[in-house]
Amino acid sequence: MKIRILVSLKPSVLDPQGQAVKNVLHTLGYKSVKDVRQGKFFEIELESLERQEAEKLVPEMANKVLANPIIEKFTWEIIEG
Amino acid sequence: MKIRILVSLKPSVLDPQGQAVKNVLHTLGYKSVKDVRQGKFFEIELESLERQEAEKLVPEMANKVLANPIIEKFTWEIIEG
Amino acid sequence: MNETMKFGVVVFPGSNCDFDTFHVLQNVMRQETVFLWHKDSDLQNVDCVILPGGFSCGDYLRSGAFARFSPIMAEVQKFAAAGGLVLGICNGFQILLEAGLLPGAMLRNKNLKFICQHVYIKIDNNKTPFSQAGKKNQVLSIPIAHFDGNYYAPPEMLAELERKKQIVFRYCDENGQLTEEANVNGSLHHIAGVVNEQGNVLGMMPHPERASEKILGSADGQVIFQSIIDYLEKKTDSRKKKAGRITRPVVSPLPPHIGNL
Amino acid sequence: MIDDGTLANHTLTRDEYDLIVKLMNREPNLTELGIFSVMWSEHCGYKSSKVYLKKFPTKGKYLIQGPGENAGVLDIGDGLAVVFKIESHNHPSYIEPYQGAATGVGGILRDIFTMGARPIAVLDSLRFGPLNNLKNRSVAEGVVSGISGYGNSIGVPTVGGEVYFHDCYSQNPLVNACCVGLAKKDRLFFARAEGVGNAVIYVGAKTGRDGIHGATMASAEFSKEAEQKRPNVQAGDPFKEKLLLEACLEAMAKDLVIGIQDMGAAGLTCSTTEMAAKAGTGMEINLDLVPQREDGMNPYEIMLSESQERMLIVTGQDKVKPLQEVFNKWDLEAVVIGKVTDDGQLKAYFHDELVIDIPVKAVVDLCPVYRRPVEVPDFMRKLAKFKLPEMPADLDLNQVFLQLIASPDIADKQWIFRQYDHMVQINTIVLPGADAAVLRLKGLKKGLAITLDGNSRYAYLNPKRGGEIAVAEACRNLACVGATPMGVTNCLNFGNPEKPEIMWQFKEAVEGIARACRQFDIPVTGGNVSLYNETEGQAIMPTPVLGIVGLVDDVATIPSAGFVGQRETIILLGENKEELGGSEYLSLVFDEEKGRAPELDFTLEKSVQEVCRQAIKQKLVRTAHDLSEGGLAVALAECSIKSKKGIGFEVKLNDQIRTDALLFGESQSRIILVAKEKNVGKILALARKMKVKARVIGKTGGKKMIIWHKRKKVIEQPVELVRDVWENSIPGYFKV
Ligand SMILES: Nc1ncnc2c1ncn2[C@@H]1O[C@H](COP(=O)(O)OP(=O)(O)O)[C@@H](O)[C@H]1O
Ligand SMILES: [Mg+2]
Repeated sequence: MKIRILVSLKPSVLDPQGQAVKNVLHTLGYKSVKDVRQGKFFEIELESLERQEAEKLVPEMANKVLANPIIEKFTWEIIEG
Repeated sequence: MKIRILVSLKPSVLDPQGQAVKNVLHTLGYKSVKDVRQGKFFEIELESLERQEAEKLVPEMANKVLANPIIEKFTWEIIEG
Repeated sequence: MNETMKFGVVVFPGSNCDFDTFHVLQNVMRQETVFLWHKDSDLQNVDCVILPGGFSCGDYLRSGAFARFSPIMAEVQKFAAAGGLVLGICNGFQILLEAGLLPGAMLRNKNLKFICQHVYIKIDNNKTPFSQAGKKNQVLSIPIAHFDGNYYAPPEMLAELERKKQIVFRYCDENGQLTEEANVNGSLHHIAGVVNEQGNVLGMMPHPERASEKILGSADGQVIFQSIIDYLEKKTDSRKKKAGRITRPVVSPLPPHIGNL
Repeated sequence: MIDDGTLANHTLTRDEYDLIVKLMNREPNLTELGIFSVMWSEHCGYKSSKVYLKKFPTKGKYLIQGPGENAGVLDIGDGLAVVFKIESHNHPSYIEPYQGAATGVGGILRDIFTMGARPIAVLDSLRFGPLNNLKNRSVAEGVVSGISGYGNSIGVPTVGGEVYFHDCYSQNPLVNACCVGLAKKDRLFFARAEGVGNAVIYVGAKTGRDGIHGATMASAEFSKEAEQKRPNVQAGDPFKEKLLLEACLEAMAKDLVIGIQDMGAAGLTCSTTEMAAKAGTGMEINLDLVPQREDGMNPYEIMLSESQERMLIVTGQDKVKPLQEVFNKWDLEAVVIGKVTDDGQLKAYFHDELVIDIPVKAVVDLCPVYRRPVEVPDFMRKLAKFKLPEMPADLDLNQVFLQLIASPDIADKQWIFRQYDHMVQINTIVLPGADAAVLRLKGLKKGLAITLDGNSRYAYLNPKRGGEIAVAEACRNLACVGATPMGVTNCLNFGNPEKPEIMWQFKEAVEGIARACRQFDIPVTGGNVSLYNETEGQAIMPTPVLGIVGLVDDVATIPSAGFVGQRETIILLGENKEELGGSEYLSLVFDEEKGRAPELDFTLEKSVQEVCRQAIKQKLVRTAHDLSEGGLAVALAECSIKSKKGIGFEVKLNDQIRTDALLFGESQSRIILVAKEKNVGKILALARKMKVKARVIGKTGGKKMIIWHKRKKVIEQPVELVRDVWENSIPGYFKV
């Protein structure tokens, strides 16, 4: 099974990286860009796992390692299998 | 319209970050983790745009600013509107 | 019971200020100092644990995110819980945050660049074991070198930190003013260093070990190390009043960083 | 058989191919051809440059190891040795600025620690196109963050370097990285596969398909199809390298290493053949045992991969286990992949089949050497005919002064070096921004001074003089911190050597460098040649970059680069001549890059430097700064800007030359010394003794920079304003 976890800064935390990207896009003339938020994602291949197990495991991994709950939030989805 | 662009290293390019995440997950006992690739994503809010226009614009922005086509690849999707 | 005072510098793979910290403690402050390997689970009876700067475990994901899972960190947790002194410098601070030993988190510097330069910080609380050798509001010149030093805490947490006087150092200008410009990385409330509620765990982004010898441009960093030494000395002294002078290790003339240890 | 297309892809000529067949006594297979191709590439084989490099002096008082090893080595006493080398990573940095620059740093670091030295400093010499162009900015931004990303994490301070901007680098940026290491003199390691039967061990990262043919790429011009070369770019992992560094040094300290070589350009190919060739042995390896990152790699790919963070070690069979223990401690692989043999062949097996069987000597030592045709370029005649434009009567010198201060070539480079950790290892006592970086040696009185220097405008106008001046100026920078030059490394960045004009520039520059090194009595201990820096037929200006290491006897005597106190006396060593050829002023104000490069009198240059050094040793000097781009006015301004308190100056001059030449001319062999009143006499006496023209030109003090010429106030600017212009110029380009 392949899952994808998206981790990004909480809305309450300023995202200067997203801002910088927005500025560059504006400079290049992409005026329709209204807002940019940046995050990181992980595509994880999991061996022989039931959906249920994954539903327990993934949030655990995310909370423990992949995201820092003080500043970040995450979402995840199954993308294969 | 809100879109999401996922940028990650091409499969042949060394991804030390993904490797490192995998190792830590293993150390923590998540043995079912077979492989991890890491990437970054951008959520962009676009003002009053037709789907068609977006289909032209987004890949252009991605190639020019968000991804380095030499070592990275990207995919994108509309997530709202 | 300890015969003499002993410092331990933890070496994670990727630590790169471990030798520097060791050098200052042993050769400048003249204290017995040992390295503690991250895979070990023995703190070798040290009186103070220092987590040095660097890029522990590559610092992939988030700075300090992986190092906290090293075996030695479980011991550091216990040590801290028992009141032992723990100092995290730069990456060490980030590790303490990730490990939950200190409150808050680090964001990327506001200019999105690595910043290496001398900065000024002022002592906001000189009642901690890490700052007692300094005066309240004393301005210190100490360099920083980091990518993720933009301190963040949610509003309630921040208020709590202020109320409990846990903010030990703040970025300021030469005259101690908290100007916007002086806060180079964008930290909330200019925070450069915080202590835990109990007062025995401190994290700071500036590198006192880089400012402990005149020839490096500033010796202000000694205030931090001297504070710890004074604090520990007093503790030991009260235990064994008549033990006499604390023995000092012999200083090797050659730098410890040639060849390997 | 092997057709022309295949040969062209391997940048080998038919003649070279015939030679290969002769040396092998048979036709090579494709993998073997690939091996010859990289090893005989310009980058590894030095086929165009070798005949000239021989002219460098390679003997000297401090020398332990000259050219021919991974890095040069100098004896600095107290049982210590300095190991240093410079390397270019130009092509990869244009294709992928971040990774290109990062792996450039990674590569030069390995060259240093492979010799048993701990890297203690990195310096970088950079050339970009003008910053008013977005693409140039993004290359500059990527390169700087690449260097910072790699150097910072591995914990080696980037203590200095240089950067210039010119349109000739828009399509061909230059990224040269220099590394300095410290070793115990009696514990140096060499790239030799000694001892038949000894184990050959692969350590470090796994091999992937990255960077295949990187060396050949660095040996060809760029074209529109450069895009296609992109997959050749390698990605680096500084964390791996840090582990590799610690593991290697630990293994060496435990005496577990006999020979060792980094895998840089041409990877496994280069390390196996060179180590065997240098020891006069052979090697047998099993490619199936090479740790691989990707599936289905073939022998060609495994041999030619330029994956980073790998080394090859030769050691006794009895040391294999303890060696592996050290590497495992650092979470690294150490795999025996073969053994040393006595037949002078490199033999490699893959899936039980012998796939490579070539004489190492042929690969390493018998690369054809060319004496390519040379010819003075046509444009030289035009350049020489040039007459200085009249100084316009209405020229506002104050305006010109500020314009020069704002030129990115002269302005503050903090935007760059603030991104570099330049203090880690706590040895850096003269930080970036001064004439030379100085490192203390813990526990000792003495220290090391290091500088990188090159001025391509002079080299363009007169390649020989350009080479000479680069050496002289580097030595002058060292003199300003009181250091005595000990040894040289150099990176020669030029265009396509198959063009006779380029080859001429190269030959001249090398002769200039060689002559200057002889004059200063310092050996060249190594370096690097980067040719084919051309895009679509447009070559860069010749850019020789010199890296020179010097010894400071007592680090306590080092003067400051900025003014220290009020009312101190400013002394000028050397002479102001009416020389404007190749100056920043001429280029900026008149848009001319013509005329004659400044003259250089070695006797005078050496004396000026000696006076400076002596005065510093005798603790007479408060501030020392050499004159270079922008001339006297800019040098004085820099002293003022770099004074902590913004101390101004007032200088009065009466030279009988045009005012613009006096203020902004770039005559060589000049240094500003600042001293307390009571020491002025002593300095002037020193100068007299060494027949150096020296005079008091003014005093420090006030909040303004003031220069008089023949009783006319020609410059008057507030220090604050000048500093502001200087500090904000480069960052200004990067504000979105
Ligand atoms: N410009 C130069 N001046 C002197 N020696 C040089 C120069 N360029 C290369 N060399 C020497 O030639 C040898 C081979 O260089 P190179 O192939 O770049 O080594 P490496 O593979 O370690 O990078 C080295 O000893 C190097 O110092
Ligand atoms: Mg090498």
